Amino acid sequence: MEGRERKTLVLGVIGADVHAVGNRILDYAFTQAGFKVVNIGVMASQEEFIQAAIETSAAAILVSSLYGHGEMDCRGMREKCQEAGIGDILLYVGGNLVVGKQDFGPVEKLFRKMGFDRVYPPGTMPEEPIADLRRDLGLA
Amino acid sequence: MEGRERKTLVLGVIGADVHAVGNRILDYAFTQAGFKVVNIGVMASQEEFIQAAIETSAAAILVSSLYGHGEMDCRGMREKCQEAGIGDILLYVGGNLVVGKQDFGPVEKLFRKMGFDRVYPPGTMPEEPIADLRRDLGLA
Amino acid sequence: MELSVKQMDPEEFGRQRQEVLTAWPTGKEVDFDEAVAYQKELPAAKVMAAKLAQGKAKGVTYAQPRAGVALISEHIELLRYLQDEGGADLLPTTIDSYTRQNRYKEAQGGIEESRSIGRSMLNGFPAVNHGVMACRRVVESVGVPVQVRHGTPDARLLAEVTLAGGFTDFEGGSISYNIPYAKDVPVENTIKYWQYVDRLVGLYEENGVRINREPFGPLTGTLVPPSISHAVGVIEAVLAVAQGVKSLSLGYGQCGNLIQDVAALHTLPLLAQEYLKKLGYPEVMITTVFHQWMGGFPQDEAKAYGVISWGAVAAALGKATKVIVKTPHEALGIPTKEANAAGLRTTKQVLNMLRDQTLPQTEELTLEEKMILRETRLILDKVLELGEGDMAVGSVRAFQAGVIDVPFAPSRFNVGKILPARDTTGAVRILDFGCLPFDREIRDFHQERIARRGRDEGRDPSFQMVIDDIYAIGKGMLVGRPRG
Amino acid sequence: MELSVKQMDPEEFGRQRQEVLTAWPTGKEVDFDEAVAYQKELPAAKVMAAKLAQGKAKGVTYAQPRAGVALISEHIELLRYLQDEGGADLLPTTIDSYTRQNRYKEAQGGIEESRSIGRSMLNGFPAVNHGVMACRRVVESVGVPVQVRHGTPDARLLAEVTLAGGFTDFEGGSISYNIPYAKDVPVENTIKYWQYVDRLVGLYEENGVRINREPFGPLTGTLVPPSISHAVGVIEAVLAVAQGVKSLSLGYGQCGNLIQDVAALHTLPLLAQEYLKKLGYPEVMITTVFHQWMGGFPQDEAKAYGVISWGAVAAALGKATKVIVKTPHEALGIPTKEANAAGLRTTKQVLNMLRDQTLPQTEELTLEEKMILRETRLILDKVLELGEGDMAVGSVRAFQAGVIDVPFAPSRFNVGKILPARDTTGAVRILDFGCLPFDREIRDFHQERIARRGRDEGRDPSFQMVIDDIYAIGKGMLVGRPRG
Repeated sequence: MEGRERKTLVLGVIGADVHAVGNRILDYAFTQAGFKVVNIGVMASQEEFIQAAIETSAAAILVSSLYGHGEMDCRGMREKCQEAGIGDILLYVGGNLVVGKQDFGPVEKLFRKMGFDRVYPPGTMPEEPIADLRRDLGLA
Repeated sequence: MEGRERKTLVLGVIGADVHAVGNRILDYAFTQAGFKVVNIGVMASQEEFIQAAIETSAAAILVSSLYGHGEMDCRGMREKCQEAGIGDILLYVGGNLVVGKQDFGPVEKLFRKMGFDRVYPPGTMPEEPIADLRRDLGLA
Repeated sequence: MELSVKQMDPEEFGRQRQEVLTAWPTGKEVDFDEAVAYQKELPAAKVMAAKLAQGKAKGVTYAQPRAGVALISEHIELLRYLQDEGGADLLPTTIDSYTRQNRYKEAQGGIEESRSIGRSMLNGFPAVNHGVMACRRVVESVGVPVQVRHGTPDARLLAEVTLAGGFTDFEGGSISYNIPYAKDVPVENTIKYWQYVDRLVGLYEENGVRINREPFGPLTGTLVPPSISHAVGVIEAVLAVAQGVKSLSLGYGQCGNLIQDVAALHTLPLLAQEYLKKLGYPEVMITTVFHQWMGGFPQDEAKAYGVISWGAVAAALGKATKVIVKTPHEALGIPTKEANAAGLRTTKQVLNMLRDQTLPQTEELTLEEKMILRETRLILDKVLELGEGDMAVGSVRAFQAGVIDVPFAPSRFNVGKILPARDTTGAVRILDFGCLPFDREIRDFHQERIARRGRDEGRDPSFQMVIDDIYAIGKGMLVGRPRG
Repeated sequence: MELSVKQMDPEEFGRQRQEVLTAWPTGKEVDFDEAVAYQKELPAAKVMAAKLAQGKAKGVTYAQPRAGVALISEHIELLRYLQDEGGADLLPTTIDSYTRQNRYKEAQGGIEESRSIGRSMLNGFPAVNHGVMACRRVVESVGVPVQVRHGTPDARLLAEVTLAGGFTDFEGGSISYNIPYAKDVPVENTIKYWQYVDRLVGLYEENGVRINREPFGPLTGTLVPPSISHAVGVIEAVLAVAQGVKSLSLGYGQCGNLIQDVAALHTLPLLAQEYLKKLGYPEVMITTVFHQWMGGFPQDEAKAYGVISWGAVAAALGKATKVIVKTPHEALGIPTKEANAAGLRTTKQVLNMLRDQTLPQTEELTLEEKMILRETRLILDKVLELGEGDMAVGSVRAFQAGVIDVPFAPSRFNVGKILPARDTTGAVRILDFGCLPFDREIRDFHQERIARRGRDEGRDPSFQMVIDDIYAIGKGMLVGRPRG
């Protein structure tokens, strides 16, 4: 992405979740991949994600959730983006999104229905969302 | 069983099976339980079991099979007993009777159909056939 | 109230208590004298401190799972299953993440939604919302001691409700439940919150009821050098004993190198005893807790069983008093009760097979022990120096100064400058010391070990090496080697 | 032919060969020169000796399953699955029990019945019945070396067919595949049968094809003291090298006590080298094989994973060249391919995590090594004495005299007087020495260790203690303690 303006991403861990390790790795990996990462850290509310995205004119919001409450924490996020005037922003989500071991199919469906553009299962390596993001932003 | 004549059992491992450890333990356990054990050891043929039973006027034949070929090795044993004139002898069988992990229900059915009076799954402790034998022989 | 390691004065405790017990309606169910009477009626088999003392004397290692769901009867069913089908020696009640942040309203929402959709929407048991009587139903439904496990910076109300509810062990501490579990809570605040909890335990003690306390050993669970978690454990032990706590389990999270893990288990109680004595506190019962691998797990269950077993081996050979057990579903989030019981059975098989075996004392083990002792003492002595002899004051200043620095912690009160990495044998060493008060000899030791790994791998030590280490176990390795 | 350790003369070999190759129709498919040419075309990745040499140099431990079914395409599918889904580094072809007894007609019946009912009625792959070309299809279908594993007292035809069929490793030996696998076959006979097999391997070697040979280490797999299995391993190594074998894997079955198991792995190759040198044989490549727990397994899969992992730990810390892997179905008979692959993945996870860790040399380890070395030498020196310097003759006489005595063996040519039992740390000791040629010091050592256990358990050592030990692992323990 030399010579082009670097795209900005907002990265964070939603809700009451304090898992900080993956957040540090994603920050490093997306930065290495040439993105400008605005990392709002752990325990971030929907409002904090959206506020940060507006302030930095971000191209995408990347939500992590590792503790199983993702379903409750992410509900209505797309609608809040719309209200805030960034209804078209790319919304990615990944992690252990629900309590317990479940087939990923229905979980993906659930979050797609909630307005997330891409949904990743536990154990996804950073390379995958990086490639998707390049594709979705037309950088590939 | 003090004061009564001790009942005789023929014990052995059938077919091309060389598992000797369990055989030694069963020998010890049935002897401790008051039976007279005629142990024909490993790699015993149907004929050897039956011959030993006739020679010792045994009350029961206890067949072990640990290596998965039990189904082939045990076929026709009840008929051979009938031909030899000991058609009513108690026939017990136990061990890993078929190749691979299978539900025990169908395996038991198969061996019961072949004329075995009692069929034991892998991992049975000696106490169980000892108690059954006492019951079947009216010693309990 | 000014920060100090000293015992809280009764007035301050009473003032806070009023506030704490009115923060949520169930607080008014707490009646201390009645709670003491209830606790005294519990049979010894259900009292954690009694059972731990027994295990310590016999030299056995107990197995304890993690478990908690939103609704009471489902939670009881889960614990019974782990006791009966998993053979758990000790049981937990893991608290949900909303309760951990004192967000009782959201927890209530989770309870109601769980009820209406028929599956747990919470990742634990919201004990405050359920209240004292519900906790007692849990305790009465099982035959072994039950401990509260959580991750709550301000656990004052949770402690009041659960101890009145018959739980006999309470996990956590001012640092171990702040730095890895919060983003914005000053260490000074959590020390005060946890002095309240410890004082409450002290009050039970003074009334003849022994509650065990367990600082959370693994911290962030990711490449934490033993001396850092040991320093935190000793500080929390001192803070607890100062408030009247008499029974402590000190924890440590598996690093993965057997020698280092056994050395850590050997040194942890020694250090706590040493500093308690040095600071003039009475002798207390100290047991050890070993946490099976706290980092990323392989998704494949067969591989996960290998990781679980390796943790059980280290716990057994290191003679931990108890081991906290992982499950074959670890990589996939909260496990089913079947998977949880399976992890327990695997662990117990290994513990039983190794019950009579130890890791003999060797030069390598002695060296690891020596390094852990020296490093931890350097940190603790600096903490005391910064606090002018006061461990509470010193702890706050130590975090400001980076004298204690927990890798990968979310808290902004943690300096976050140190960088750990594995050496070529998988032991956790330090790549960047940040502001740790280590001398030349210790620094040389760490650098030399990491440099040897760099040479083995033909690359310079860097953050990439650290990332490789974090992913390693999930990919079936301990040391994150470059491909090839 | 008179029994002697010396190399078979070519005429005798030729005479036997005619007989062997006409014992079953597939024998005529064997064309030695064509087979040599075929073997020479195999890529290095499929040649066991080459791969073992590589692993030994790198210090890694390879994982190998057991596997074999009746029909060719099902067998290939099984091996591919274990390679691709289990990550097997080396593959086996386990031979069925009829073939092991040279009952090719019954094996044929098993093949036909398997075909008609659609599931394997045989507990292995009947390689002789399938013939040379079928074996080559197997070898060509996978990417790693394939070994023949069986339990055949007279394996001459099996060796001819499978080595012509492209297998590059052949398990077994005159004692290890007789005493635990037969009831009525004299040791003299099997020595001669196996001299044929080893001579055949020697002929391949002289024609530029290296075949690895592996005496079967665990013998009866039940409480076998290391010195007894080591003595057998060294004898079979000497007998093999005398016939021209140049690459040997020596095996040992896990006893369960880590120190004893690591000591056994350390001493086994040393003893073989020592006696080969002493008897004037050339240097050969020696690698080690560790067998995960060969005794009874727990029925519960979670517990079985614990047992499997503990075996993997001992193999890794003892730096075995390869480990033979058990499965979570072990207690239930022959495993499904999924269970087999799961056992492999658990094992590989542990091997990888421990790859860079060793058990440091300690006093206890040194003592165990010393005892194993002394005991094995006493047995082997007595064997040589009985044989007037001839290991073959001495072996026959040693079995007659009970100088070698394998516990729980079915063979009537084994005296069967010794009785092993565990000591209080789980190490296998000897309760009744039978006619073992052990001196006072060794006897005192064993007796003292077992007496200590007796005191711990408040009972006199007896056969009941032995039975308790045999059942112990299945019940989740290593040492069979009385209840209570």
